Amino acid sequence: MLTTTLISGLVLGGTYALIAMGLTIQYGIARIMNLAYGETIIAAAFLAYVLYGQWGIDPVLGLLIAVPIGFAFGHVIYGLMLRPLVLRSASRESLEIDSILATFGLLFVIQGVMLVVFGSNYTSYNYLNVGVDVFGAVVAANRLLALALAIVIGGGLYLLLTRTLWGTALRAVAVAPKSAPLVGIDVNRAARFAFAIGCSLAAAGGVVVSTYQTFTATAGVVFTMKALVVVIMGGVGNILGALSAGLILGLVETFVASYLDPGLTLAATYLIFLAVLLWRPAGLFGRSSR
Amino acid sequence: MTEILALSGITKRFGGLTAVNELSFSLAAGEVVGLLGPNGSGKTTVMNMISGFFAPTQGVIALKGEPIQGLAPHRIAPKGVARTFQLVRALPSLTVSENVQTALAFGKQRLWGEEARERALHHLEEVGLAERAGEKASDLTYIDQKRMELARALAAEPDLLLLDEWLAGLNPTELRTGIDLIQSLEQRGMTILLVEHVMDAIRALCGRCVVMNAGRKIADGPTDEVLRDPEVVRAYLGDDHA
Amino acid sequence: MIMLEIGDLSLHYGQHLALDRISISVGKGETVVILGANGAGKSSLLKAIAGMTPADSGASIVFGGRRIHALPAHEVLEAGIALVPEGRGVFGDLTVEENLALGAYAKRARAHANENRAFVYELFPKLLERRRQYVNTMSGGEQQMVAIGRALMSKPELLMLDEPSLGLAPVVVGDLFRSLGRIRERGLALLIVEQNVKMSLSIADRGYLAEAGRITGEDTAANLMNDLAVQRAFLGSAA
Amino acid sequence: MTLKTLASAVFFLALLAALASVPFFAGEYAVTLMIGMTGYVVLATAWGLFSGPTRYVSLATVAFFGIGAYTVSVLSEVLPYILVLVAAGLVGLAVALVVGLATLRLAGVYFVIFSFGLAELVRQLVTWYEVNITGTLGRYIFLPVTPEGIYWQLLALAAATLLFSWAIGRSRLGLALKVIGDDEVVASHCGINIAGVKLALFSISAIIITLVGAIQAPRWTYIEPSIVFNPTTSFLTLIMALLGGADRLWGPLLGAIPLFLLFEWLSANFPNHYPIILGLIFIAIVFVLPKGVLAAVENLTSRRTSAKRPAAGVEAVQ
Amino acid sequence: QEPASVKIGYALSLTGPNAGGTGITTLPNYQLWVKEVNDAGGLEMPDGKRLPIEVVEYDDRSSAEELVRALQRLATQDEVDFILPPWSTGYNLAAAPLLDRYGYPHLAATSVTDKAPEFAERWKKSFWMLGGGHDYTNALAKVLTDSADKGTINKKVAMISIADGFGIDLVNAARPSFQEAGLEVVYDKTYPVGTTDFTPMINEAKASGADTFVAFSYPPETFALTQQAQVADFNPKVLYFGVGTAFPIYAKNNGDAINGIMGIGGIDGTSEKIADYRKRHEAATGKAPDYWASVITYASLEILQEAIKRKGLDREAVAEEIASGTFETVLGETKLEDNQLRDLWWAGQWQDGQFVAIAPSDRPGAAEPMIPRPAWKK
Ligand SMILES: Nc1ncnc2c1ncn2[C@@H]1O[C@H](COP(=O)(O)OP(=O)(O)OP(=O)(O)O)[C@@H](O)[C@H]1O
Ligand SMILES: Nc1ncnc2c1ncn2[C@@H]1O[C@H](COP(=O)(O)OP(=O)(O)OP(=O)(O)O)[C@@H](O)[C@H]1O
Ligand SMILES: NC(=[NH2+])NCCC[C@H](N)C(=O)O
Ligand SMILES: [Mg+2]
Ligand SMILES: [Mg+2]
Repeated sequence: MLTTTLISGLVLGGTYALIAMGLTIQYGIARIMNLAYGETIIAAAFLAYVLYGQWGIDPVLGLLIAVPIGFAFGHVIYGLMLRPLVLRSASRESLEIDSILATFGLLFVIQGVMLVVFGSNYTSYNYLNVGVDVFGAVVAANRLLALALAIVIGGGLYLLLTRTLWGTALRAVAVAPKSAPLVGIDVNRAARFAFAIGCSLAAAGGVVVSTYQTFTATAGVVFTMKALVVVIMGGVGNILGALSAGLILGLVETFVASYLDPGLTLAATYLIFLAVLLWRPAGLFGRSSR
Repeated sequence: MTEILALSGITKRFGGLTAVNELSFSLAAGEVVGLLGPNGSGKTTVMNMISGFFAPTQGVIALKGEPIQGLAPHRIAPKGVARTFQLVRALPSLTVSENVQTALAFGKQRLWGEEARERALHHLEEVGLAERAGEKASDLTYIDQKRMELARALAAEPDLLLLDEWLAGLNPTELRTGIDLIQSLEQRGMTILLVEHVMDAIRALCGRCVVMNAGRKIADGPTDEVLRDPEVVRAYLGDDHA
Repeated sequence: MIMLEIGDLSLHYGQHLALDRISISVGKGETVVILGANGAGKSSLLKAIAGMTPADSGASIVFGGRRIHALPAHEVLEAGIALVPEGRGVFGDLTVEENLALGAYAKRARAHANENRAFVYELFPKLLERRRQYVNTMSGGEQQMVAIGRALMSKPELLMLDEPSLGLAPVVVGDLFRSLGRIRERGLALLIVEQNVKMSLSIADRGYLAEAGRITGEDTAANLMNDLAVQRAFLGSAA
Repeated sequence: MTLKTLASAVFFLALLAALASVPFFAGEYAVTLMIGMTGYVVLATAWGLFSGPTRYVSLATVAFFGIGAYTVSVLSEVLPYILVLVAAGLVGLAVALVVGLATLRLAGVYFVIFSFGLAELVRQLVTWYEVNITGTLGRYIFLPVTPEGIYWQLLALAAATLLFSWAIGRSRLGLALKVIGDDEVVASHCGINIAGVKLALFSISAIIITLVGAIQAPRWTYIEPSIVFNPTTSFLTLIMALLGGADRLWGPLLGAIPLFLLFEWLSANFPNHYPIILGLIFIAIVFVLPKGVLAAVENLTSRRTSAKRPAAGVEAVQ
Repeated sequence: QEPASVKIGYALSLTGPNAGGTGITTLPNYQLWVKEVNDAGGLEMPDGKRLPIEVVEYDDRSSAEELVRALQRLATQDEVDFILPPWSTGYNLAAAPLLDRYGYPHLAATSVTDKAPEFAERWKKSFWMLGGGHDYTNALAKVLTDSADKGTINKKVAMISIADGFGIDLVNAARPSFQEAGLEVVYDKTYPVGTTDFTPMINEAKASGADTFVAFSYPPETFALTQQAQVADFNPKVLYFGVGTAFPIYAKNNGDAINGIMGIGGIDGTSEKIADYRKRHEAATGKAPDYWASVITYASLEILQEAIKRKGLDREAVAEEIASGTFETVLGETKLEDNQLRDLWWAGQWQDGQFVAIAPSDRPGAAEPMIPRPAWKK
């Protein structure tokens, strides 16, 4: 029972971590508070749905299509819409406000397009919906895929950001964009790249999540907010933070559902989130700079 | 000679690092004392504990005989302590005058309105910034912001003024003006604790110096003597100044 | 041989003219100081050269035979000019090690990262001791070392320093200028803005006097050092 | 100066009277429209009261809004209406104090998301309580309040909020808030009790928001958490205030009114492409009005006056 | 003067969280009906003339406040002749007092509430077409006890419900229904909206030993439960899910794995009229209707259409006629009792690709329940 709960909790947490990682990069490095993040996830989910349903392309292969598309999308959006805002903003706060407002608009545009193309119906399909035995607990293969992907992406990005010069440069842009050019970093390129990576991660998340979760054209906000909670709880810009916060939330939810009351899962999630923030105001892995 | 500030056995630890270690010294009313020490020796940390920004890990800080360690800055300020910061902290979205009025409005005088504006202008005059009263603080140069910060501190009409490297970055002429200004404050009877690396200023201003190294006090006494102390020379001044 | 040649450099902040048709030059391996009152525009000049603040059009900045005016900052660095700015500009949330590693981010420097790092650690042994520390928990002097070390890591041919001795203990200032002397010996050109007139002139070859956005004088360091009248006239007038 | 204040006061009162008379000559739909608009004006202004100067962007708006509505649904049958409103305000205050005390250490985006989490937590707890303790979820409010009545109440609340915001802006408290927004360290060293100031303003703002929820609730008849704790309310309030310029007296109002009308117009005329158009307009606004609506308006008027009197620059600064 | 057209307005959740439900059940039927009527030349008036329908459509963005305002706009600004209701119980309740005040007949086709009699009393022109929670749970209880009496299943029931108006109404009805029927509820939990992982609940239900698992769920959870039950190899003899079971996409995604799964609603699989309706729906809107409230929604429109034909545009008279008249609709001969549609199917079951009605079992057209359902294929 305990192991089952533990494992299903981790698997659920994998989903949360997966959908949060792109956001933590976008917000942490490119400094864009992207409210249209969830819409990117949903768009990728629709893409996977179409690829699978119309052309029979396996969602795992679909990843190979969605991830580059996500990257290109992010690259273009940053160049067209966000770059001018970054250029004109005098302070971090004004950029934050501008990006909230602008991506709020973007959210509606993407959502509107999806509504026109796909309507407002619940969409879902079945893929890899088979049980896999993990230490005696049976979990769905598609969810396991999400967990695996979260760990691989999380670990990979972590190593990339901390162990490579290029990753360190991205972090430098995150902590002191004004100083980065002093060491030869092209801040615009780095931020644009980080934003695009964020979008491609969102796309990866969307594809995988669509294999087991029902979605609608208007459900993006739910993902954005969940991702934000995970990002903040983990500490902005911190990949390991997002990974662990996601897993913790998954565990909390599952344990509360199993041992307390399924009706309190979300309350418990938010309670834990709030408690973590009260204990560590800059998130689990965040270093407060105030 | 009354004692205005007394630190006894003050220690501050940041995680594993002990920034200030069992430090004790006291200031007599009206004294101008230099707090010296190599970079990272804990001077700013001491200032931060006196002003209430940090709570000491251990020890007692007494202001006019009353213990104040661990109180929040807004509780200590009205008791007559004002300061400047090593890295200026202007209020960028306020005007220069408003920056100074802030100290008037919430300090012990609690001035407001026309009266506050006039007082603010007066203090800006003291530091030579009166013409810029209406400008946004963020439009000032770094040095002017430092001036404004001093005006803000003066507006609180403190008994004890803490200056953290306020003279840094001034050229020789400006330095002279700055020193004159501080001397005029001394004449008014203000007690001043000043952290400074500019030895000319220390020599000109301070009758007495406290020297720290690695969080501990290594010397305390009349400036001339202290600056000749071999340990101070070794740890702080270097041979050039010896 | 002239390495950096600036002509007619003007710079406006909105309406305010901060630099007025500045022309200066720095020779290969030469150490040049700029002296001037607060607000004279010294920092603005360094920032304009570094590409951190866009100068007005019409200026000419030639470095090593190449026109670098209007290049973005990261490309100026790539061309071989490094700046240690006012306020240091270190990456506070990164460690000393990471700051130095990033110093060698420029393509021109990557291959030489190890040898440059060795030099920096030799120059500032304290940094080696503290290499895992987050820079924003270090004292002002320590941070200044990080900033200079980081700039050296980019293997510059010209190193520009904006008030490097600001806020440093006398013993460190002494060390700093000795270090700058050693850097100079390696053949780097230095362009230094300083209030510490004596110290900076002692290591310099030449000096400029700046006043209210203009260059008002130029002489060898030895002459400036001796001519106290000039010194007082130029350094005192603006205050 | 005093003459100007007097003139403004007269103008304000006249405007208020004119607005209050809308139900007498305009149709019912106009009243409806005014209710929605006034509601958002109050929400955005109350939001700006705290979040504008301190720059603590709060997404907890709907928590208080919903609490107001729920209090009414619980108490409307047992207490006289006016006491119901008082009770709602008190509940709002109590929650605000708890929340305020809890969030004092948080800054920036951490506060933003915390406040969002908090709103969700309140919603989850209310749901859980209703489901498990009272055994129902929806509640009915059958109060004999007319739309006009709701409108007038909201209008009065709007006037009070603006007046209050104006008074704060000229008071010591207003300066304290601005200082806190700029630099909390300086604020505390100048003798400002940061926690106290923040808590006071947050509570006042929360009470007003709670009252908006309480006053509007009777319009829906049926209330359930998904209806009254709809996070969209928080987002719209925030967007309106930011768009107008959250740190000025009239900013939130100038964001709320055009945006509200835009929403209304778009959903009436382009129900199917509404989100796309809205989104594009939004992005356009961000680009065209970089500093918010109010700043743009001020810019325009100041350009006009300065064109008339070229030498007015210096005085204008003071 | 002579109207040239009939203005019909509605405010629906085209965006926001409620858009999913609206998009399945409500909007397509409104579109289908308008298209059919206009293709036929318009709404027929008592004098035999036909007036085309002119639609005024608003998006309430899934906000009650917006809905209220949009309805007021329809009534006072656009002065439409008739207003079609929004989707879901809560929004119909928010709409009811307003429609009543402005004198519009209110055909609440997607509102499930046990308070229907009370509401019909309070708002005289309101009509409640989808029954109340007790109707569904009593019928389900009967299906279960019938089967238990035959010894096919035990009397234990594990049940979960969603914590919103719909789920709570049903579970509150289910508890007494099951108790009176002598069924034992061994697991009874409520989960919040937005729950995606049901593993803990499935595990508990599995361990409870109940032969029947009931979930008063919404579409996302219905779909998730189906998937996760398969993964967990959770095979109770009766599986009953809530909203979404009757959606065509449910069958499309799960194929014949769902054979035997029960749910709320159902249609008379033998009715040619309904089969024809389904075909037309698919042709006109590009998607199949659901097997529960869609057809009721459509029938409510037919009732309105017929009442207009009999009484014209006089809303008072039309409401009167709806309350008292007998109508020929896709459901067959239809008559409201006390402003409520009572001839409804309360439970259905997937049988060979159709979601057929199984309760009330004595109503003509009811299919025989298939219990136990076939286990998941491995
Ligand atoms: N908030 C903090 N967290 C961790 N360490 C700190 C913190 N503040 C200061 N320190 C450490 O405490 C020591 C003393 O720092 P402090 O700023 O007091 O030095 P200082 O004497 O003012 O130096 P300088 O002359 O360079 O300003 C330093 O090693 C510094 O790294
Ligand atoms: N970002 C800016 N916006 C507007 N004005 C500026 C800005 N930066 C500098 N200035 C103005 O330009 C002039 C030159 O400033 P600069 O910082 O270059 O002087 P400096 O010689 O380095 O002085 P200091 O010794 O104080 O560092 C000053 O009058 C200053 O007010
Ligand atoms: N087939 C459907 N989706 N029917 C809609 C039922 C909606 C349900 N009564 C609710 O309260 O929301
Ligand atoms: Mg210091
Ligand atoms: Mg400078």
